[in-house]
Amino acid sequence: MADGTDTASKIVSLRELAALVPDGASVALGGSFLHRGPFAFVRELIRQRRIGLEIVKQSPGYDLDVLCRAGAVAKAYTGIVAMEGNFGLAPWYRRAVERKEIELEENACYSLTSRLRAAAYGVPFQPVAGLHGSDIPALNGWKEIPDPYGSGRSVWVVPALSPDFAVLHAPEVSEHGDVRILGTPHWDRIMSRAAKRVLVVAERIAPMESFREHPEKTLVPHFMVEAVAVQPQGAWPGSCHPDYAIDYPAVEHYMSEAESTLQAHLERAPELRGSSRD
Amino acid sequence: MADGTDTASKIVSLRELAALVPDGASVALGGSFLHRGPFAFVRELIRQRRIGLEIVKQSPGYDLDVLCRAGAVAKAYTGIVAMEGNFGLAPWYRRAVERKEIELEENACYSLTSRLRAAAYGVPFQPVAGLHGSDIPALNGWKEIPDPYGSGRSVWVVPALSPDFAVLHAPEVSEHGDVRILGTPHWDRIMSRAAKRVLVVAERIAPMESFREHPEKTLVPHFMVEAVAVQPQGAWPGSCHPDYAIDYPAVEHYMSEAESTLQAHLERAPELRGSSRD
Amino acid sequence: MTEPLKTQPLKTEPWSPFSYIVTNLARFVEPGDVAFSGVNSSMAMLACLLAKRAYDFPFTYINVAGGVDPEPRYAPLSSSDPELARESASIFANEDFYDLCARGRMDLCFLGAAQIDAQGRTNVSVIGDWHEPKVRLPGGGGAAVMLPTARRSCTWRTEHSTRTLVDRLDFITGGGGMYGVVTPIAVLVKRDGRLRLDSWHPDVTVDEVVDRTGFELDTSGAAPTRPPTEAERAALASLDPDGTFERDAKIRG
Amino acid sequence: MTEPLKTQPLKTEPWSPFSYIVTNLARFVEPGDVAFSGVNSSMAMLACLLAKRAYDFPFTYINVAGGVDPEPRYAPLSSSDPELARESASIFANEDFYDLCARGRMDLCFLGAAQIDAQGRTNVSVIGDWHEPKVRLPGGGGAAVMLPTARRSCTWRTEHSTRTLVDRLDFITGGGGMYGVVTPIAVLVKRDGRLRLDSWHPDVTVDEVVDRTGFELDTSGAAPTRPPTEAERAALASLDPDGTFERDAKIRG
Repeated sequence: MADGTDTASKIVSLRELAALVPDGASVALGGSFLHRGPFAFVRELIRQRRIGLEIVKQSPGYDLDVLCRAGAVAKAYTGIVAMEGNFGLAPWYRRAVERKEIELEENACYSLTSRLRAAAYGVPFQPVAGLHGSDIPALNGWKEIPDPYGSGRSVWVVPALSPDFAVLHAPEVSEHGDVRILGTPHWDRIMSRAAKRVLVVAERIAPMESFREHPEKTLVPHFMVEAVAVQPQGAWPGSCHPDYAIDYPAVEHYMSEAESTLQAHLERAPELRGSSRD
Repeated sequence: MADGTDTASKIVSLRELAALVPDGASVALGGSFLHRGPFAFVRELIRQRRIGLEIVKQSPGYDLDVLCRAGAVAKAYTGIVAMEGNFGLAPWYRRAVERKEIELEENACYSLTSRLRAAAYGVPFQPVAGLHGSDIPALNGWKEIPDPYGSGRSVWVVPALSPDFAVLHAPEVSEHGDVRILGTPHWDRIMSRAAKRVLVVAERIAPMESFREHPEKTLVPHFMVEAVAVQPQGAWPGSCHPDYAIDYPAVEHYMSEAESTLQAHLERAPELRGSSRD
Repeated sequence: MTEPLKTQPLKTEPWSPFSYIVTNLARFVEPGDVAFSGVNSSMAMLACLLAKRAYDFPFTYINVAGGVDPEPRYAPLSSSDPELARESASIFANEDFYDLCARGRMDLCFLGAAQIDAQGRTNVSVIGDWHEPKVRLPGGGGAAVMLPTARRSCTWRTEHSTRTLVDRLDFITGGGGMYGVVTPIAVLVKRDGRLRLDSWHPDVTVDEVVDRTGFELDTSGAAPTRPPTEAERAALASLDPDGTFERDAKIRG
Repeated sequence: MTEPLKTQPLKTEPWSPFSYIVTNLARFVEPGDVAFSGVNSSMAMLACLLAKRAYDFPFTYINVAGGVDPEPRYAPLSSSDPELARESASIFANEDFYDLCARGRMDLCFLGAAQIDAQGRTNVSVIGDWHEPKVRLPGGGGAAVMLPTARRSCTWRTEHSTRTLVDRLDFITGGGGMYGVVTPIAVLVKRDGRLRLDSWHPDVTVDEVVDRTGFELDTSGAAPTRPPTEAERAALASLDPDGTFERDAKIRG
């Protein structure tokens, strides 16, 4: 396994962190829509010209969209994709699907979660409630299994999905790599359990003492985390609770169709200020 | 559903709380071995002469043993049963099984958890990793299902189990019934999600403000909780972190074979001191 | 108690399509409900917050920000904003509220939809053929699982037309079917497996509603929609004090 | 580095059966391991704590109290005591460590056993027929799932006899099979699917070990067990300063 038991040298630069993910890797991204996504990490993947990625996320938005805009994506496993707020659909993702530039596995958020659960629980498939009457199961070739205990019910089952990486953005980590999320963890918990390797970008390192005082708040224990980069404002232009809210003007700028926008947007990013990227 | 949305009148006496559980009910008990079990609640069931109970717990000890000693149990769904420390086996449970006074469904802790997961996830069955080569699945008539996605693996699946009640012991609740556990929740989380109704015994009511400051530490939100009794020392003779440790002399006294011990033990219990029982 | 349903109110101020949708969504909340609003769902978020402020019965509001009966200082632009967990005594995260719904304990789910058919089934996936999309929509999200498992699901469309209320969905994202639908001009409620007209906006006619609906609409027993109470009006005004949500929604009746 | 394995040590003090078991269990811990001890497992708890104190390589110790690399002030009597989470930076609860094991990411599991067969399979359920029990034992616990899914599982018996190391289990609680077994007189390690003698207590003979084992025991390549290092002795002494654990264990060699 990716050895997270050695706590000595887990803190790396954002550049080093992104360099761990090769072309073609499958990557689960934490957060939801414009909230607490590993967006600095995603931009760094673009700067490093990564291609062929498979993105796994129940509710992506900006992250999947900017990766599609940069041509970095081969396939997406998603539940619901949108920019949210008043920004509507994720336009570059939308076009990438419509032009068949990327492959899409459309899920319910919960069926994708169930695929991750199967991986986290070490079983080949996971039953999912609901889905009856939806065209989605047939689309994906999923199987329906009758209850072997004679209830007369049948249930859809989905196959295990273990992404190569889960990449999470957190407000706080310990020096050993323990990950603390404040407010909702969105889907980060199950992603961290299902993925083969866990990478984290954090706003800051919080004192060990605070982790020992509130161990119940730690979402991912250090031994499951391979490497951490510290990047203040790393979820920009999204929010990172409790530190900052969505930067709506920056999102609006991103939404501009102009050819030069992507480059300009990438150059505005907080990870280019200061030295934390390196 | 058991309506926990009305937060007005959730605090009841221990006697009233226990009176909610009828003869023959299936009851999942929180905690593990001598730690943070709803032991005052269990004793109150005995005082109220409840019979025919089905006890669901991955790692019971004192609670299942004292219920067997009082003749309150019809069936037990368990993983591992012992007194722990140096007390060894749970003697009255052991005898009840050996004399066939109670029915036993022997589980692995994880297969019982998986039965609860199926109930919590609204599916008729749950796949469980491992179990291969064990005599337990055949004992229980469980089914093995081949992976319909062609991995060639097959997996044991267990049927959903939704106890009538989950009864948890917590150090702290809010006045609305939010439940905070400090340290490990043991199996309390999945029990609270799988059961039809959730009852709680707490050491104390903590200020609303502290719940709002640390909402991440709340294991069960108020709307899932039907009723709460406040009973200091309610996990005696076991521990309740962070308030008190195991009372080993009291456990040793309990272990005495003398006919009069059960009554003497029940009379020593903290819930009989002060007025909180009523 | 407010005025009886059938009494024709005094004409006061016009009822904007925005207010009509939010208010009538809020009216689906019943005492004791566990009610949920998700991502990308400003209208549903506002409806839940309105119900909390305008109705004096207890219910539990949970949302995709993990909040349980939160006390947000304001209604955020993003319906998954952390503000929606402010003052919450617990964090009820995504796995938890989906499991709650999956096991049949969610009373009321608010879910978005692009197309809705007569059975209340929804399409949020695609306009055109799934494999040859004209418009790729947000996708499965909550619908496919929550629609068949929630006790009641409700949705809204800001456009009432034969493009949105359709005879045949381009794709069935969510089976099971909505219990209630609110548009700028009507409230539809399911009875015997089909959406029927429950009430209509006082400014339109039943015929107009029928004409603008893509499936056959039973109107028997329907009545004009009860106008907003003072409490509902005041609650919505407090949630959208400068009319930003109303302007951004750009709804035409 | 301590002394080379094959060097016969100077006879120092006798090696008590208690110390022999705990020390040799600790020696199963390898650098980088995620190692787990469960309920009802004082020996395993002490072994993990000993390894933390005596060995200078990193590994992660998790336990049934939710602790991750805890710093208990003392070794508690109950191996699921909250003391085992003291100073832990996270709480890794039961569902979490079982899932970890189930998905193949637990490197080393310490699990109790009543009977062990040549394949390392265990019975912790019953003496006699399951349906007509002579002795009802604690039951399935971790074994049935963890034995087949952990990378390595190890156990201990405080009695080395044909009643504990058996040719035929009364009931197979855990398939998959132990990687290592420590008794008061020997260390068995699995090779090619069978437990073989890896080393024996310097105070007994190989013949005695073979005689007291209920299944056929391959002894080829075995050697006397390396005596405890100073670090191991000191670590155990610090964990059981007044000999309470040793006395309570009541182990005869």
